[in-house]
Amino acid sequence: MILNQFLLLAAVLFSLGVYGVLTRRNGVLVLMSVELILNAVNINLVAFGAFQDNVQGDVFAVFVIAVAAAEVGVGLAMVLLMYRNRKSIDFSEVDMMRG
Amino acid sequence: MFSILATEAFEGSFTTEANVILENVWLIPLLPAISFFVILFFGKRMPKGGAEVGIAAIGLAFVLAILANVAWIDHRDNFDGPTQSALTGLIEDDHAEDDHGEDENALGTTLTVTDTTAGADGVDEVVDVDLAFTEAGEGEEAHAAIAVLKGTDWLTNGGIAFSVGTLLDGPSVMMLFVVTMISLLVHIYSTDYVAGDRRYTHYFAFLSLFSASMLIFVLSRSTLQALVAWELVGVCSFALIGHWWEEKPNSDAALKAFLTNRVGDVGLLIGIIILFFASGGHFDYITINEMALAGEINQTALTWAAISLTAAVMSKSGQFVLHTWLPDAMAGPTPVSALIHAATLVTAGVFLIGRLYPVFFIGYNIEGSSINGLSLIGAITVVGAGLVAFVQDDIKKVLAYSTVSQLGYMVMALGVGAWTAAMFHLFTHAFFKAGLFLGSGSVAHAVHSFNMKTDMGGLRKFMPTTHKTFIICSVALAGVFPTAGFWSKDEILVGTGGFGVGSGSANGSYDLMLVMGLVGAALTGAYMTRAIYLTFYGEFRGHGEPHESGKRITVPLIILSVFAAGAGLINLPPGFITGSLEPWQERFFHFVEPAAAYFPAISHSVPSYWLAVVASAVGLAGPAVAYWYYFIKVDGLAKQTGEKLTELPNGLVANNKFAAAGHALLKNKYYLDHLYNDVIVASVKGPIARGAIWFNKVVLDGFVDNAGKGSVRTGKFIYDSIDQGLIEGTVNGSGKLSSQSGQGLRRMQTGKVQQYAALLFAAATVLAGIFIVFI
Amino acid sequence: MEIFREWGLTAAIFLPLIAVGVMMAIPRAEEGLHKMVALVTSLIVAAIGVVLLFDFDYDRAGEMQWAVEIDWIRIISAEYAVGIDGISLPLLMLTLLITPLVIIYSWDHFPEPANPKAFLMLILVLHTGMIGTFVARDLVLFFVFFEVVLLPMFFMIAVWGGPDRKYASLKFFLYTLFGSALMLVSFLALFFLAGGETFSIVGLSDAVAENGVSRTAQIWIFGGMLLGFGIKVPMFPFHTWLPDAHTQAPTQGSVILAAVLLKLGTYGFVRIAIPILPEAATVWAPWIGLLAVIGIIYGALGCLAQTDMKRLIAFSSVAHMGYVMLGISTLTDWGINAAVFGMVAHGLITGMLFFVAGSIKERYHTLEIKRLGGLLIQAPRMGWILGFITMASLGLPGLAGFWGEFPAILAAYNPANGLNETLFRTYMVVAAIGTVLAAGYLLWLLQRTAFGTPSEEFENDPEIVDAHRGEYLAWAPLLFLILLFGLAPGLIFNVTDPAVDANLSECFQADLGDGDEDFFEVGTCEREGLDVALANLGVTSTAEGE
Amino acid sequence: MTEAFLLAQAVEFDVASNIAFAIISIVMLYSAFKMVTTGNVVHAALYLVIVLAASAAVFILLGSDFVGATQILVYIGAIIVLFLFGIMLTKAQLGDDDSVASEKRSMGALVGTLLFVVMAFALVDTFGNDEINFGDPEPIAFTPSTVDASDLPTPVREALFISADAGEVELTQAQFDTLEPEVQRRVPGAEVFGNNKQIADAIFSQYIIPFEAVSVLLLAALIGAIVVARKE
Repeated sequence: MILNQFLLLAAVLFSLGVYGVLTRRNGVLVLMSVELILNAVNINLVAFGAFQDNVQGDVFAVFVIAVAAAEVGVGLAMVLLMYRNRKSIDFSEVDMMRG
Repeated sequence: MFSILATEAFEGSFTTEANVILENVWLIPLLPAISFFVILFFGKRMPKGGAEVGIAAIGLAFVLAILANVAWIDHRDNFDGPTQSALTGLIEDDHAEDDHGEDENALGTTLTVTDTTAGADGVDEVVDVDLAFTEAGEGEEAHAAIAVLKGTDWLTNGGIAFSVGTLLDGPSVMMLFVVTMISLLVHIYSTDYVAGDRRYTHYFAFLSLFSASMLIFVLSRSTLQALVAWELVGVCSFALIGHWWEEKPNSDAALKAFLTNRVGDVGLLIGIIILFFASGGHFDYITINEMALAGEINQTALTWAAISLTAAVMSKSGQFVLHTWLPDAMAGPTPVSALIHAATLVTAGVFLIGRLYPVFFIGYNIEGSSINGLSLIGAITVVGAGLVAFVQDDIKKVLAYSTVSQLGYMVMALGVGAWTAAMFHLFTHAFFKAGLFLGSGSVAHAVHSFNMKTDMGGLRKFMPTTHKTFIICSVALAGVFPTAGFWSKDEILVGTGGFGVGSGSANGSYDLMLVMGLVGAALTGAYMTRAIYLTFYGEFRGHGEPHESGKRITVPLIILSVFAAGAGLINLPPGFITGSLEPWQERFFHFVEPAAAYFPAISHSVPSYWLAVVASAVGLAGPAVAYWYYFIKVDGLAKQTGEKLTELPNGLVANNKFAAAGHALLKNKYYLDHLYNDVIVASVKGPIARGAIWFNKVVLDGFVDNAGKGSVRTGKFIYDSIDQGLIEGTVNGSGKLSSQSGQGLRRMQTGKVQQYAALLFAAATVLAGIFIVFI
Repeated sequence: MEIFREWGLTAAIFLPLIAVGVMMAIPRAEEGLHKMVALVTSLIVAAIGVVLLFDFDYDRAGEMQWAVEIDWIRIISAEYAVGIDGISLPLLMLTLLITPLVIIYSWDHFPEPANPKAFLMLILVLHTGMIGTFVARDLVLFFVFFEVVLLPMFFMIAVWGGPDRKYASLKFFLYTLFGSALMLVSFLALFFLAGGETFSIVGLSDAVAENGVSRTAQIWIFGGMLLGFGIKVPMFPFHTWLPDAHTQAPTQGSVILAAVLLKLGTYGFVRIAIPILPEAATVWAPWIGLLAVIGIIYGALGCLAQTDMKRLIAFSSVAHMGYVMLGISTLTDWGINAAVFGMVAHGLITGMLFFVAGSIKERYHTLEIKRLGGLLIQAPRMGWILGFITMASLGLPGLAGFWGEFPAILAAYNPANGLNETLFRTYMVVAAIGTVLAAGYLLWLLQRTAFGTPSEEFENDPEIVDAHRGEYLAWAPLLFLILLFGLAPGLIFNVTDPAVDANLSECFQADLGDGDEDFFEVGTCEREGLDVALANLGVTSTAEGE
Repeated sequence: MTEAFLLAQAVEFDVASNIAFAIISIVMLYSAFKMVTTGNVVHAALYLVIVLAASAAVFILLGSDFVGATQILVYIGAIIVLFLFGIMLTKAQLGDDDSVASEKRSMGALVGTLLFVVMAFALVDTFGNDEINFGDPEPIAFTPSTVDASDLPTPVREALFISADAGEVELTQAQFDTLEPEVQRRVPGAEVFGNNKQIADAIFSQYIIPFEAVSVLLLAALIGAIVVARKE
């Protein structure tokens, strides 16, 4: 197996994740898309680990999984907060950034 | 007794040392060129407004041209010096056989170097025309006509220097004479004709430049130089056709002339470029011609070059479909028309073919075909223009279409391999066409109009000299024996070799061309008869009291009509005269047709009495019919009813649907102008140009503007949202500010978080891409 | 003389800057003094140019002369290296000529808001930038001068421009800055990939050849330069800043812009992009050629649709620079010679056109073509001059414009080895057709403005007078040179040819008659052998006058 | 263990693993695509499960079975459940989520494609056809021991010239070292020093501080989530 097949797979996954982040209106779905991105990263890490024949890649993948869990937790909490305040989790209506 | 003369293949092409006059012919164009600047800058302060300078310059040029002709006649037969050929360098002349061995130079090119002992003789010898004539009599071995080539460096490109200079041989020396003579007469004529014009001085300045450019053109030694002169001729015609530019139609006509010529020039450019590369980097006529003849340039290249150059000729020499500017060019002053039609502008195209004849000869395979593009265009032009000339009311337009038709003859002749005939026709045509134009100018001078139907008629009583000269020139144009037109036109018809006339013509049998030529001859006579009737016969239909023009107008007319009548005598066909006059036969052929390595060995048809009779009969039939219609029917009816008639009220056109349709077609000049103006020009200037500008505004500018707006928006976002929004918003609470920022902003920034994220991602990606690619 | 050779070019570059310093010290009210200082400076610089013209060794036009090399910024190996050869000489002379003429032209006709001090100072700064660009032999130096030009021009348009000046100046500025940024990236990439040792043009050229910069990298770097220089040229489709800038700029700005600034881009191609990256040039050449011919046709069509004289002239620049780019894209010595000639010719001719347009605007207060007319009646000499330069502009043989167009078209017939002949021949035909369109719009312009009778609104306008002395003084040299170069093109070709040859010969081996074996096989005769043989025999001016 | 062994032999099973990879990646990409495009939120969550499972399979394919297991446990087991909670708590329409505006979609597609192109270019440009080499033997630890010769696998006996009826034999380190790696693995008492052990070693020695940091992060996230989501 060549390294690139994993990396390219990850690249597609990453791009799909980005697409999701950019297009989905539902906050939960946006978070899910973020998970895709993180997964793509994980695949890369593991693939590089295998390529280099060491375990650093695996170690970091595990860390990423942990961080992802934390991120989902906080993210979902924010979505909940948003839902509670606005009765909607439509990201396309989020315009607080406009100031 | 008739000999088939096929030009022999010669070795030599040119020399750089000859008679002092032949070496310095560059003076001839220089004189009018200087005169142009002198008149332009100082003309207004001169007593005669600069006309005197112009006449003096062109007069001097005329004298020099005559001297050059005389010198050439001597040089043609007596030159014995060292000659060269572009392909083999210096070669020995004719008979000398004392080779001094072969020199092998560093590059291995073998050259034969010869001491020439007889070199100086040809130069020092007293110029003796008679001697020259007798020497070349029958039975003599053919003697090469060695061109005189002079030049100096012009520009260097690609490490090669290119020359500018003069190439003097038969055709150019003939053109020198024609151009300077017609130009001189036109100058003299103009002093009366445009007297009192507000731009008298400019007129003469441009007349000088016009002559100068044409003289440069005929003396050019290379295609590049010819291109320069060719365009200069064009721009002078632009200035002169548009002389009265206050009126829009005049400047329109000038524009049309220039633009149509420019279309053809594309062909010229491409033709020159093809020849340049096909010959391995040469612009020189002689080199190109020699290489073409020696088979050094392949047939495909020559064919493409010939086709491209044909386009140039079509526009410049008014061949069919690109001729439409020529009749419009009548907007210029009449003497200019005479100059354009007789000696300068339009003949340039024909001369170009003559100059690069090997290219056309081989490119179109003239020797071995019975039809080719060149002859076909010529033949169509002969008849097509002749027909249109029939329906014109403006006397100058009749003559203009007549010129187109006659140019058709010349091109056709070149197309069938009758080179000499074409040049001879060019020569004779110059005289009678100049005479006709100047005559029509004289008429217009008297009646202040060019419209034959409304303002002329019966002028023979008022203007006897003009009338007589006009008749003589018309007869010559119609080709009636024994005027100049007869000899040249007959030679063309023989040259076609159609139906086996001129037995033994080896240039192929161009049957169609012969037929078209005969039809054209009949048409020519007919429309000229019509024009003469409408102008000089019947009742005077104009206003006022016409009177004969002054001496400065009539004298040129008389001179031209003399030439129109007699110029044919210098090229009587062989066998036509015998005895002590025999050396006078084929003089034109002998001195004008190049007999050298740069000219193809074309076969010459043998004159045919039979064809001459047929042609004369056909040529007279046309005028006869016209005579019957106008002089008998119309005139009779006019006298009967006492009205001023120009056509029969119930003629063919009125009665017959087809005739009416044909008439409309001719009246509208085959609708070509509609095609050009309404379809091509209008669409380019209108929708296409507007489309381009729309593209510019909407697509290109739009892209840039939006990019600009986008950046502004991003900046605004950064300022509003991050700077103001985050800090202010956190402090004061976003509610207030966001409600204040209003609906307008809301609508502008529909993007929200995700759009910004998209921007962020895109920007990062682009940056990453740049990084990846460059690092 | 020796000291002059060493310091001449440097003096020419920095004298205007010193003059700017002097002018800063002079109070604004002293207008006469300002004018004198500016004029005298530009004349001194021009005088240096004249000395240079005489001192220049034309037999060695292919080599750098008057070369100076001093360490400048050692840490990035940038040098202060200047010098000129046959390619830069004509362009440098053009610059040295145009600036004094512009100052003379401005003498009594400063655009509103009148502030001769600032205006002249900007012109002098521009002068420094333009001279510097043409003589720089180091990429960093080149870039600096290239950018120095930008700001004065921006202010000239933004302060003294027409009603839409803000938009136009900003567009001009951002567009060119964008191009410059990419150009800088290209330069840096080149520097690092070539070993990071030198910014000298010759050094880089050698380094690229030796160090084997990857083909892909070369192509990308060339692409960056293409954008940078192409925007400046301007090439289709990056030309949209030009009509706006020209229309809004004051006459003086338009003249300098057209005459010199546009040449910086094409000069960059000839001097930097192609000699350093010949391989990439071959890859890009068909695209450059394509954009060039599109520019030719597109510019001409744009002209036909214009109603404003200045805008029309601006669009005609797009078309004319298309010929220059076409010449460059052929990568042959004919083409590049044509390009250099075309640059000079376009500078003279279009500069002149803008001068005349400015003068017309001054008299009629409008440049709307349909309101003009009858210039030949009201101001006959100006009308004739306009006629003369339109003729020159449409490429009439015998005037300078022709020698920029024809050889370029010719070169397209037989481009350098490795380029697609059929493609370039198509370009040739299209470009040749472009000459017809050029004649079309220019004659149309001439007809509508100069011919006919003046419209009623201007018929008895006392302001409309013939050209005055300042205008004659400024125009006469240009008109004379247009004619001179038209009649004796060798004056430029003979200078540029060795330099172009020297620049190209290492990269391309495409000579006349090369390639094309299949089509015109027999045509490649032993030209060289013949020439040498004739020369050995002492026979001159025979075949081509070698 | 056996899996790790098999994967270690992956070079020989290249074809098989490539086929496996193809199937996994197709499933994964299809599900990912559906996930980001489907209108139904719950479906999206289920597609996400498939994607995560597939990526776990990829990890296993790459020989990192520990990561794969973690993936399944943490992601599929915990995070997805969190998501489903989120969906339910926010009362998002369980059916159609929303119709994404088309310009937004094209914008996203553009950015995504651009991103992919750049990455793909970079990857192909950089790594070309570099192979993942599974050939390097994992370190094998051996404890000298005494075994019955009949219990030894045939290859081991042949390599060590021990007949099947030799009875009790003592295997020494020197003997072990002469064996080929494939054979070594089959010697009783040999222990393949595997992936999991290495990971554990790494985490708890080299990366102990980051590990602790992650723990704190998780705690902080936990508290933070509570604080944020807590009703006032």
